[in-house]
Amino acid sequence: MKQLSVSEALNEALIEEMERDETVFVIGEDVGTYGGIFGVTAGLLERFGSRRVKDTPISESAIVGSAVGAAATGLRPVAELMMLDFATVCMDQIVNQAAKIRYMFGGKTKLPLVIRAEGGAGANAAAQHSQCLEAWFIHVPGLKVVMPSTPYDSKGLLKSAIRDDNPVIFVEHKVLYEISGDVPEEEYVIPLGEADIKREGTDVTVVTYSMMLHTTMSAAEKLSKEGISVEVVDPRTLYPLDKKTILDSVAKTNKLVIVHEAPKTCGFGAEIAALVADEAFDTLDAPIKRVTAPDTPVPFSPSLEGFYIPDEDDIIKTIKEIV
Amino acid sequence: MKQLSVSEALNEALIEEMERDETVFVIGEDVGTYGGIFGVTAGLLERFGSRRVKDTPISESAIVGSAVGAAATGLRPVAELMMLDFATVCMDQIVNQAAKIRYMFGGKTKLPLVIRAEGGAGANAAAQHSQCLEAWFIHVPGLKVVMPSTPYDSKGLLKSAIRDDNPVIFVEHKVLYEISGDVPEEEYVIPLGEADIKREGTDVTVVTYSMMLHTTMSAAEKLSKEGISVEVVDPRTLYPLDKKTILDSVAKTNKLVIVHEAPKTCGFGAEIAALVADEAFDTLDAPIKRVTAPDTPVPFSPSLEGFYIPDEDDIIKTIKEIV
Amino acid sequence: MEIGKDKLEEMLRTILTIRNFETRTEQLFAQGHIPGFVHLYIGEEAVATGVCANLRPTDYITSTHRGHGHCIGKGGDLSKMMAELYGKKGGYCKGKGGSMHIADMDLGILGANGIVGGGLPIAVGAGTSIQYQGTDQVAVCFFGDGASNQSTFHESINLAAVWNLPVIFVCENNFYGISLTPDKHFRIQDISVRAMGYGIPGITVDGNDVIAVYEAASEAIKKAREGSGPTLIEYKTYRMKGHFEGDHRLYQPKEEIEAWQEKDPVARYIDTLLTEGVLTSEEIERIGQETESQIEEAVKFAEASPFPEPAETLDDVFCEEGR
Amino acid sequence: MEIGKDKLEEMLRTILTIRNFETRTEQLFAQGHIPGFVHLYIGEEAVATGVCANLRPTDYITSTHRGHGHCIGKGGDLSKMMAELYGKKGGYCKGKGGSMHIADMDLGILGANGIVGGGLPIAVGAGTSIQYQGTDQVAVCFFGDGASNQSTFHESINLAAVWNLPVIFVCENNFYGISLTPDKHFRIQDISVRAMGYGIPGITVDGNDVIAVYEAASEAIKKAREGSGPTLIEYKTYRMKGHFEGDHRLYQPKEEIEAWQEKDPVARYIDTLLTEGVLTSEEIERIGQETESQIEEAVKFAEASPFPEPAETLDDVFCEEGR
Ligand SMILES: Cc1ncc(C[n+]2csc(CCOP(=O)(O)OP(=O)(O)O)c2C)c(N)n1
Ligand SMILES: Cc1ncc(C[n+]2csc(CCOP(=O)(O)OP(=O)(O)O)c2C)c(N)n1
Ligand SMILES: [Mg+2]
Ligand SMILES: [Mg+2]
Repeated sequence: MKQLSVSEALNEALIEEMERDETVFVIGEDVGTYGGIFGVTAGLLERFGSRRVKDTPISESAIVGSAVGAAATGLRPVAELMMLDFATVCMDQIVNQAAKIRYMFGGKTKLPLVIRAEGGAGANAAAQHSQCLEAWFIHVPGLKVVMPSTPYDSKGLLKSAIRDDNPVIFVEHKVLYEISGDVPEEEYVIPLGEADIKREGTDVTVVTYSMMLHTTMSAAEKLSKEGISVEVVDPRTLYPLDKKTILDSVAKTNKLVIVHEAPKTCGFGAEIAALVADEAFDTLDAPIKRVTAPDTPVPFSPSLEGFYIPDEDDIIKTIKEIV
Repeated sequence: MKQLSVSEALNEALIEEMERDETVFVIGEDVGTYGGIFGVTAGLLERFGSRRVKDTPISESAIVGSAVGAAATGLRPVAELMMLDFATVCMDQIVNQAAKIRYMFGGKTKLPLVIRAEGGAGANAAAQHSQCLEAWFIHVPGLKVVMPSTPYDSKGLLKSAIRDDNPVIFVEHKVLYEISGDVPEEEYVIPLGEADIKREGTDVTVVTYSMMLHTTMSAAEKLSKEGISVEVVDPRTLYPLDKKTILDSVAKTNKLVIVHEAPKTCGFGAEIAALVADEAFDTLDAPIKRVTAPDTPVPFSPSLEGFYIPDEDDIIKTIKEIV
Repeated sequence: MEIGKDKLEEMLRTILTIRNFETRTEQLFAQGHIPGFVHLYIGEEAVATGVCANLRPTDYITSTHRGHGHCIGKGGDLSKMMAELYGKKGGYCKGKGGSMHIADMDLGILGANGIVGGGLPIAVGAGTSIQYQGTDQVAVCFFGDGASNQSTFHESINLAAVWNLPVIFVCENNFYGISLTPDKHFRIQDISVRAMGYGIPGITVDGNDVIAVYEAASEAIKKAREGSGPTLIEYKTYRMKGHFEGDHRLYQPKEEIEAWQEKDPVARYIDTLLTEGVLTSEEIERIGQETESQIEEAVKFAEASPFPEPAETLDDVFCEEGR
Repeated sequence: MEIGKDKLEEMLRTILTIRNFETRTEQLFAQGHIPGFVHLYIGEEAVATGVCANLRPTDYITSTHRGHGHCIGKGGDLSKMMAELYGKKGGYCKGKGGSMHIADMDLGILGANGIVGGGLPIAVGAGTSIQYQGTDQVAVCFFGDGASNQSTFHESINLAAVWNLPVIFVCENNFYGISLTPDKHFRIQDISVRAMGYGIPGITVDGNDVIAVYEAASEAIKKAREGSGPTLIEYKTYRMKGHFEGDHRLYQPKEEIEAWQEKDPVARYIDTLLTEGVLTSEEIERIGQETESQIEEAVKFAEASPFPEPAETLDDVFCEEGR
């Protein structure tokens, strides 16, 4: 095992997949000369040259759309959107083209495309540079959505996403990039669609992912000292979802809390709640709770952003309401 | 009372509000000379002239963005997106600009903007001309979202939307335009944020809206003949949501089904289910069910689209599972 | 430029096939055999004919909502096309796509597109692939005058220019974008002047003259194959029918239609062939009849083909392969 | 053109205020007083100075992520600006916006913008309002070279051209879009040639020469006020600092920075004023000191202002008024 940060782990995944498959290439703003604003593509230009590491104009529709066209004609592009907030300027190419091409064409093509994007708050980047928009993409049939929380998961899932023959939205979190963790020396992949139980417990199931996994783990640690045993399930892939792991966990704990950083209404937490309220209703002993950001844009000021982002106390308080 | 179709009712609302307030104007593709692809703006150009009825190039970002700019500088634009599917080419102006301007600027401006868009399946218009994307907008803090089901509601809600000082996404349904119903001779408005109980019942609550309201009403009628009493709640405004009416209804029936035309995962139905599974858990006697389209793009062929769109049988079958 | 007799005859066959296919489609739509939105190419046939006559099966095209002509020009199978219009299982997309989504990846037809401007970035992606692989293929991107005011026009042509990609941008200026006339969306005469903004050649050509179309495309395609990058060609032509079948066409002056009738591209081409003594009227007659019987075969095929099974709705969302 | 002494002195005051504000901001950021993303305008001050000197309080501007200079040019309050950078309650946006979202609707400052190209359609909307109301105001839209490859550039300028709106599009070509150099996103020398594609005048001007900036803007603004429509002005200038504070700047050659240092707009303007005998060095010194003490006032105000209460996060999403 070695210690890598999330950005280093992602960088390794890119290098390994580019070495493995000559059709894999990277495209996006500042991915070449700059090495990626968050350093994820550092060194790639030097290693693979400008044919395979393509700096682009600030033209997201052309970036994603040309990646779609390249994927439809035999390549395996990994497109970077500097921030998920900027998906708003290229939603058509993601939603109406990438996601639907295979289906509209009667299954007669495949579209091996990864769109990596940083998304999330915590750096005082304000309303247009901090959003968690994963729920939008989960709601679009034809897209897979991955949102890893650790260096290990980040590397293994990105490798799988690149090998997948479908469009995958791969959301990274700005605060996570610097977080370090164990990564095996040897090659590995993590299949898309498999949840991971990050902590076993018996009193309550918490489903959470990305940055909030870490906040939840700390909260769970604190609660364990008070005798409350929290099981933390990290779906990792949000679509397709590993429903079984979630349902099995709730069947064991009989209680469910969902934690995410996106605003509450119509967030991914609603889907998890709805899933369980339908398919595991009889195993439920308490209301399903959500710990999320409020329904506001992301504020700038540290004092406000601190309030906006769910914290340990929010999670602890909510868990105690139902345990 | 007179009989109007939904498109006629919307047309009346536009005329009345334009007569009432000189700052209200209409902007969009083919809203002038053509009178709107679905006829909603018919006759407006002749009546109000090209200053107030603006045909535009096929440039949705410029349409919505210029409406945002106009709203921020004292006008009350009603922008038409021919279809909600085309919101994908102008999401930034809706989501990062319109929705957030007031908040980002510390509450120091208002943005009285209505974006009308047709959305929905049922006309064999295929994957890029049939989507129900309301869940996206409900998930964006700063937007109000309205989705009427009848001529009466359409008119009264559009008038309120135009008078509202916030950006409102107003989604109409292509199959609904031709549906007729009672509309009062005298002026009226329907406040945003108030649900309507479209049918009273005691055995199960169905929350539904837009086109599916009609399918649900027929299903409820059939079920009543079998002795099953269905209460049908139409939220009409999806954000802000009239939670009380829904929770009260579930408190009475103890059972909940949500019906919508959008794909299941992360649809608005998930939010309703999550709301009830949290705030009315104790009143629930059965799993919460959703009747929705499957997680696929909208298919073209009549035989497929018929399967895709939820129908009476789907609703009846699901209600019987829990009643 | 000398064009051989074979090529001239091939183009006659193409233009007649397109005309006859569209005329038949018009009837079939009116008779209720074809559901959904259908946009006819009548009046504009010279463009697809003259451009595609320069293409090889390995070249790529991207098409539009008005795409039948492009598909036929690129060698599309008439039976699969017609069956797709019907929504039948034997169609190109197994009935999932319809008129607006016909594609044949084996022939390099990367799809019609329901989103105005949606195909431009995809063509750039095909160009990216070609350059990546180092072949002498080209990608031809068809789009309308209306589309040239859409965001993607700008981003796509600029990217293709900067990367010097083998993409030919073919603007079919038919003087309408639904009801939009040039004065309503342009302050320029020739859309081709926009090429200057990207540093690439741009020309405007009579789009109702098969020979002129062929020659202009030939030169641009030759350049692209040789690595000299993209060209923007504007072909001026005219939409002889409504925007879609069912259009009220109130905005399209009769006199204008009649004036363009005089410039009918099919009659004009036949005239040229006769005058130049390339083919006799008997030969032309015979070719016309051959195309008609092929189309009748296609109609028979479409009618005989079954509708897809409703549950097929659920297939083809994701590809199960992967590397 | 004759520019009066008052105007020349006013511009000196403006340019020095901007330079000193930015220099101080750089320090304060380095000292950890200012959170989030900060993009400095150092090196580009002549543009905002010369352009805004032509504007009235009732005119509108839209700005960018690099917006401090525009705001100061348009008369923005330094204390409210600085407090906003700090995330304090006394800031322009009560701490909700930060550097990228400063706005002052009363001064016609329609907002900085975190989205590249996000302000262009909004400026068109302000122009729409002006035309609608029939006044002789203008809207000036600032954006970067990078932004001119974004979708909104195209749609916005075209719409303003077609509608002949009083909007001046000011492209600040500072030769960088983060790490993008011109060769990586343009195949043209002068961005202003793009004006031809919209049928409006376009010019390229030395953006480091206050007088030249002023004169070019003056003419365009005069035309716009008189109803002659939009102009595209490209000002060539240079980003003397990193893209944002904290940028590694590895891609920005030292020699290049030094060469541009020679053309420093502030030094150059002072030189002109001295050479032309408009002001003495003592007068200039005094004005510089005055701006510095104003900035120190602003810093004091910012430091003294409290952080917003955390729960204020929930305010300002919607406006409760309405008509
Ligand atoms: C982004 C988008 N906006 C609007 C539409 C609706 N629409 C379909 S075709 C069309 C007109 C297109 O005009 P043009 O590009 O000139 O093509 P033509 O129909 O003339 O062939 C419009 C507005 C759409 N499909 N996509
Ligand atoms: C749509 C969008 N894409 C990317 C970004 C990230 N980004 C912020 S500033 C910037 C560079 C902008 O370059 P330019 O327009 O030349 O302005 P400059 O920074 O040089 O003033 C980029 C890529 C963004 N904010 N919005
Ligand atoms: Mg056209
Ligand atoms: Mg720049």
